[in-house]
Amino acid sequence: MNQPKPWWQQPGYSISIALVMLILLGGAVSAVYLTQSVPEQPIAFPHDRHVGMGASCAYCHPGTAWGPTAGLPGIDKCWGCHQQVQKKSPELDKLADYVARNEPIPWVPVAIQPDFVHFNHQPHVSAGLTCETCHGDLSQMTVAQPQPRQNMGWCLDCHQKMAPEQWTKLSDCATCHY
Amino acid sequence: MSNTISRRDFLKLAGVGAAVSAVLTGCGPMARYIVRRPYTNMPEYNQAGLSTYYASTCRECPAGCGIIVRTKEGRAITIEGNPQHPVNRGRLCSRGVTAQQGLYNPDRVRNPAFQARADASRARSITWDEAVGVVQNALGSQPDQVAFLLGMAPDHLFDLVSELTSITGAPPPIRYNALSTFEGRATLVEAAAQTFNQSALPYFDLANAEVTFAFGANLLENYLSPVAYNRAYGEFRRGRLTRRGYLVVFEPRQSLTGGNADEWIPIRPGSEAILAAALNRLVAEARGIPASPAFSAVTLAAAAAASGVSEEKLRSLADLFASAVHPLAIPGGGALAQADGLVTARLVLNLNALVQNLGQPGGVFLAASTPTASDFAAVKDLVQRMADSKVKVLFVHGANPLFELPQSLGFVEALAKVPLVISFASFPDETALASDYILPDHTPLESFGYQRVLAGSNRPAQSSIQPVVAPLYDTRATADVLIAAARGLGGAFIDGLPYRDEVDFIQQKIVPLIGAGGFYTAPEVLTFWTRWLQYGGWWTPEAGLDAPQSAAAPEAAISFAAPLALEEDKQFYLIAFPNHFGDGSGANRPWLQELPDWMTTVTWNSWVEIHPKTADELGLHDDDVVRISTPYGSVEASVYRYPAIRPDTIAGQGHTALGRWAEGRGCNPAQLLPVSVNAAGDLTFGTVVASITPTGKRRPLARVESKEGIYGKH
Amino acid sequence: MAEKEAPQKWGLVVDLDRCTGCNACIAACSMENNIPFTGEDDVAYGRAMYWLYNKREWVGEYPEIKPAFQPVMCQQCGNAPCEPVCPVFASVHSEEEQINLAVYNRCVGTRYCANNCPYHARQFNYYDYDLPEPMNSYLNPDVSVRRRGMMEKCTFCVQRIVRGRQKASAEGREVQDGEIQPACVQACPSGALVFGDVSNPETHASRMARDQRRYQLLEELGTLPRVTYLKGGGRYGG
Amino acid sequence: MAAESKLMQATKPAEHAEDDPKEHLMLDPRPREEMNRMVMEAMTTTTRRYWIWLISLGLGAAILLFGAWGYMIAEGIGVAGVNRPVFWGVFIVTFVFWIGISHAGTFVSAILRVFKAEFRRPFTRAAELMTTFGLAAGALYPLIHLGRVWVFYWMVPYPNARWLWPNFRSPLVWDFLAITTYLLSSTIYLYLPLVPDLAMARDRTKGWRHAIYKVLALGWRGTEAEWYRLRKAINIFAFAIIPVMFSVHTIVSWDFAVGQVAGWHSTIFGPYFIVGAILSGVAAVVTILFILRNTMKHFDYFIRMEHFDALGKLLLVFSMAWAYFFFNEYLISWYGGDTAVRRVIDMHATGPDSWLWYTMLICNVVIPWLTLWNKTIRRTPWAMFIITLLINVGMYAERYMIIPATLGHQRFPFDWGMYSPRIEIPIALGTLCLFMFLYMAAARLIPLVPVWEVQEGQIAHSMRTVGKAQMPSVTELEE
Repeated sequence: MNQPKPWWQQPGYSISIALVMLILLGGAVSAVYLTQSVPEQPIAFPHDRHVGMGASCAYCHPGTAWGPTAGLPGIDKCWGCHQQVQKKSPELDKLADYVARNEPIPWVPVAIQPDFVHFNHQPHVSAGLTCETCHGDLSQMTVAQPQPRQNMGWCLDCHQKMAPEQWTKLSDCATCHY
Repeated sequence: MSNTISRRDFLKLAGVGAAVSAVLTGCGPMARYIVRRPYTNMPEYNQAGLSTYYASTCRECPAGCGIIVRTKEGRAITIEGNPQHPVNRGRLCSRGVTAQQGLYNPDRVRNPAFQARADASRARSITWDEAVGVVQNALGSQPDQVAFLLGMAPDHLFDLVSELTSITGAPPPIRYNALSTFEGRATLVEAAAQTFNQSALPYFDLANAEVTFAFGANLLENYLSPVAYNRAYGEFRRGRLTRRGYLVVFEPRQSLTGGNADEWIPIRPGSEAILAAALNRLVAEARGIPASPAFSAVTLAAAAAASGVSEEKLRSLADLFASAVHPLAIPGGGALAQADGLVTARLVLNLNALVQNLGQPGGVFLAASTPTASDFAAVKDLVQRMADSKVKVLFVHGANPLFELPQSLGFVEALAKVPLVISFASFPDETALASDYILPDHTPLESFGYQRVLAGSNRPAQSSIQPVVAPLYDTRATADVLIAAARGLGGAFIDGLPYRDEVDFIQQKIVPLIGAGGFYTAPEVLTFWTRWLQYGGWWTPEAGLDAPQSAAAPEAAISFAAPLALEEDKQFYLIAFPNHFGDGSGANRPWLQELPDWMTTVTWNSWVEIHPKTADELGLHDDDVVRISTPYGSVEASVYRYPAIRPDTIAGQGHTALGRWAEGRGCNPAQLLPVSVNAAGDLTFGTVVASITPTGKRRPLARVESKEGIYGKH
Repeated sequence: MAEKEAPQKWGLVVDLDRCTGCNACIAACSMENNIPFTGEDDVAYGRAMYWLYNKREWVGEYPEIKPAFQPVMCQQCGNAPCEPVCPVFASVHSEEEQINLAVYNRCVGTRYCANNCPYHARQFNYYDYDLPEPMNSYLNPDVSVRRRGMMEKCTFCVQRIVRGRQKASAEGREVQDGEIQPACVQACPSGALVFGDVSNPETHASRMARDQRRYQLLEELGTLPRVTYLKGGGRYGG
Repeated sequence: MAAESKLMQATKPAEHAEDDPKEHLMLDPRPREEMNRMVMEAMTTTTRRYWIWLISLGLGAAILLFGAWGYMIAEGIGVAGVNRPVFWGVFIVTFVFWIGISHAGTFVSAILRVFKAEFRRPFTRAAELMTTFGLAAGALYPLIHLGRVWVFYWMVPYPNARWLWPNFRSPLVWDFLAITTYLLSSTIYLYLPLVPDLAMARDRTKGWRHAIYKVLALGWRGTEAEWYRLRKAINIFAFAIIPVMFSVHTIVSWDFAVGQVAGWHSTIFGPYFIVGAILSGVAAVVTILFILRNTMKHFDYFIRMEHFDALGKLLLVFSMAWAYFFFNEYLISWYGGDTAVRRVIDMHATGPDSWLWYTMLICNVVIPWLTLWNKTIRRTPWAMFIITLLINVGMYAERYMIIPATLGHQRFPFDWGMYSPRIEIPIALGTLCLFMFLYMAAARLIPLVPVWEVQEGQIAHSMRTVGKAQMPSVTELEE
């Protein structure tokens, strides 16, 4: 009898391992694609340029100060500046088209919570958190990019570090889920 | 290929797998499939994620409760009571809180249409310009051939139509709603006019009363202003530190009010008048007041014999009433829907006069608003005119006569003789489907208006209605349609109706309120209008209603009709009663259908209540379908063995149209009702003699209670 | 045997003497909390989704018969039987609010909690109950819409509690008595329901909960309910 | 039927037959090679009828179980009959039933092995196989029952991004752990004694069977050292699996007993469930032995009247034990006088499901007590088949009474509920198909008789002459 091959080189085993790996990999790729890739926006909005010019986040997303959602600017707000600041750019032409048609811009949200998570910006902003803490450094992005691994453990981790004395409240399920 | 995977590669892949699974186990939502549209022009008061609140008025029944609607991103989310409103003080009933299911009902009429009386081959959608043209032509026809039938239409629309008809000289609009019949509203007004010499609805201060006798008045369900009376009931029971209120209810079938009473006196239907007379006499004797000669002929024995209540019981009840500090007697509902209902109402009001509680805390006041509802006699008259082909155009708004009116009245046949029927219904109800045109009005949560508080407020009040959401569909306010059409006719209409549109009309109508001593005022109408919308209406800061100055007891001796005789075990008194669907228009609210009936916990269906003893004698079991026949018609319904009803009485509640949740459900007791009226013109539905035939079918009722647990049956 | 004590916070008082059994609480609760209606067949089969039901029992015999109404909702037990049995902490005690939570998104649907609830206050989503367009417009975005296979129950309108607390803290003040009201309490026409912080002896709810008519539902089970009932009836002049 | 009556004749008159030492398998030895051949033939012989059964059972499992289950996952639990307040229905009933069935293997095999009951030898494998497949069928139910089965893994303790662990206070987690432990250990316990037989089969087959047995036999050669280790391992497992078995059904009973449902909250539920499980399990072993004996080649040699007789005695004892516990449970609840509990037991006897309650008593008590004392009946296979089937019907009814019938009548009569199973019926039948399918397939894949154990027994048994009498004697092979 020949020296038998090691077990992982025998066809049955290797095929099953390959299958398992393929499934895992497929799941991983689709998961990354579905949650971590940057969605295509109707207008490739250059956050970096706006932030770079010194626009504060709350100018366009003012809801953070008093409400749960930051809010998206309507075309009025965009046009408020851009009808003065006329610059040739295909993206700005798109904006002009929306304004001309008086249509809302169908933004695709990037930082969004599932329906069963009731996130409220206001307490976080009141607690002194900056936007970059969660949304990343927008001065380095054009369109907003999803931040990796923003999951429940990430929330809890921060809650524990930032306000250990309020852990009872901040780890309570009903703080976010109801 | 796999053979080439080295151990090293394997570990690498495993590492990827681990990273991936970390993503998978805590992955976020799939953001890329959600598109978010900001407002093109976001109103400055509206912030995504935050609620906006609008004050308005509930129009699920005519009571006029103040509501506050919480909206988010232009959607009406929840309806809450207006805490400042004098009728409901922040409280609401089940119909009020489910009103969004009317607004967002998928079966709404979405655009004006030539309905062609359900002739699908000719039916088509029309534009509003065409629609206004149709209305204009209709209004231009000979005035005495135009009729308006309004039901739950808001007060401003009623006022507008009244003005319109007064200009043309057409008969005034008829405002009829099944609820007003079930309350005995016309009888109450007439009794108040005869007793207090003032034509107004009485307001009963239940909250401050100590002993309350209710004669058929279903205070807690559908009586004039149910939320106000519910609120008062709470105070009546536990609002004072001293004494708990004591409630006695006289009615043959235990209603929710009877169920909450300390004593429920199951009297024979039709014996209310003699019973009230006997109590009058006993109370007068106990208080040492000379009794009116009208009661001299009444003997206790006769009252006891007629009503089935023992003489001792009557005596002790009279003593209880006479010796109480704040006694109160309330007539209403089935007690007034008798041939001698007006007498009953007068006698019960007179009981209050005997114990001198008029204008006292816990006594009787007169509501501030002028009653505008028509009685059943007026409807009968209209149907007669229609049947005689004297009506060429019929406008219907807020009413569903095909459903609400007794079948024996012949409305169907009469309607066929009207060449042009225009319905302003928001929902495809029976009448709308049988009309020529449906010109849908906005639903109440989309419209402007005002509503005079019916009888539930201890102060003069007018409630404002404003849209809380933009109209969902291509509907138009009926007031706008009428104003546009009428002004289009020119002539007298231009001067008679000097209004641009509905809002202009309302603003002109509220001008008198500016200086009327409300809790706010304003220098000019537009500021006043803003506040009026913001507060949900107008009312005075202090409670205060007119009290009746004097009371006139009946003078002449009254002769009492004996209650209808029954053939033992064959015939029964039939009592029709409304439940939380009100006049039936609530039936297309699925949550109202899902709500259990108060007493029987039955949902989604109609039933007939039979005392278990009677049911045993007839060999009827729960859920057996029986046919109930009266001289006027018959319906089929499932049996509910109801332990709180007189054994010689049965009671019963359906729709053939009105959308997916109402269609084909239950039966319509209006098919069983007579068309006779009492002296005040109210329908005498109180005693109808019915017979029961088992059909051999079974249709289980969807009840929330466990039949096994409650009644011990499997 | 010392009665087990547990910290308290929110409490509900139901005055059965005021309660008329009008069911406005059920309707208000359903509209606030996106509770689906199930239809005739499912109601008949015991699948109505009321978070709060009105237990109507008959007292006495004709003609001295009357219904005894009792609104029963989740009693938010301090020692809740539903909590230890859930394998995944979907039924869990809120240490902050001292109520029992039903964490919908964590629920795997064993329905053990529902069996173990002596009040039968928990409901199960037997299907996905989709509302036809445009009726879904009235769904309250503050409350998750539950999918099939999850348990749900009365939460004391925790969304209103959280909203009220956040509002108060944003304004730098404590929550006032009566500021936070669940939908049922807000609607109740006769004022039979009173809600408040029962850890504070001065609130309206605390004062009512000490009434001599007080009792708790199945208190012999030691569940330490946070809902207090005040007996109805009583005598004239009493 | 003809075969049975022939058997009946062969066994008559019973008392004389028993005297015949040849009647005992252990004293009726056959040459090793012949016995091996017999077992191999039994395993490889497939008839047309076998294939028809196997395919239809497989289809039955696929459609009734997995098809219906898939439909239920897509639609929601609403297609099943559960409602409020009967939140647990036939799924949990069937779960408990299968877990009960699965007790037989361990009981028959491990306990009888530990106590050296020699009659166990030919059917330990058949019983162990029941354990494994019964568990496999039963373990599906907690999953089927879940409202959201797609997140069942949240019950598994594993580190995750949510910082959440299962609730170790929940009996369901105990259940989950106990059942997985039991499934694992019973599979190993099935496998260990199988190894020498697989090696035997490996040496006598060719083709695909050979390939499978080669892998499964783990290179068994039958050396003294291997035998020594195997015996040791089996011994350890036999002792170790007994507490696992007791704990599993105790924990299953705790699902109910730790709850505060009136009628569940009872200290006796643990032993009551175990006894019930053993009763139904042993009954199921008899049922299966009857079927095997009638369908498989040469099995009339291995399975004899003496086995039915011995198992019948066991059944009688357990039926009595069950009755004792039932009486205890009933009496204490009734005497305790708690209104809610009283109402539950009243409803058991008088409620809409009371016919099941009487069925339970008749099948579990009346029938075994009236029949099993009689040796002729015990030695009549078809009679035993019917009796044991009825015992399992009775035990199923018992679980039905405990679960839906109790849940339906709790503390508020206003809330009582009626329950009628809907999709539960096809799914329950589907798992029966699955069980039978697996069993039938396994019967042609592994030797269903532990040949080496039988042979070992036959070597140990011999007839000795003591004085004038011929006496069977057993040599201790293991210390």
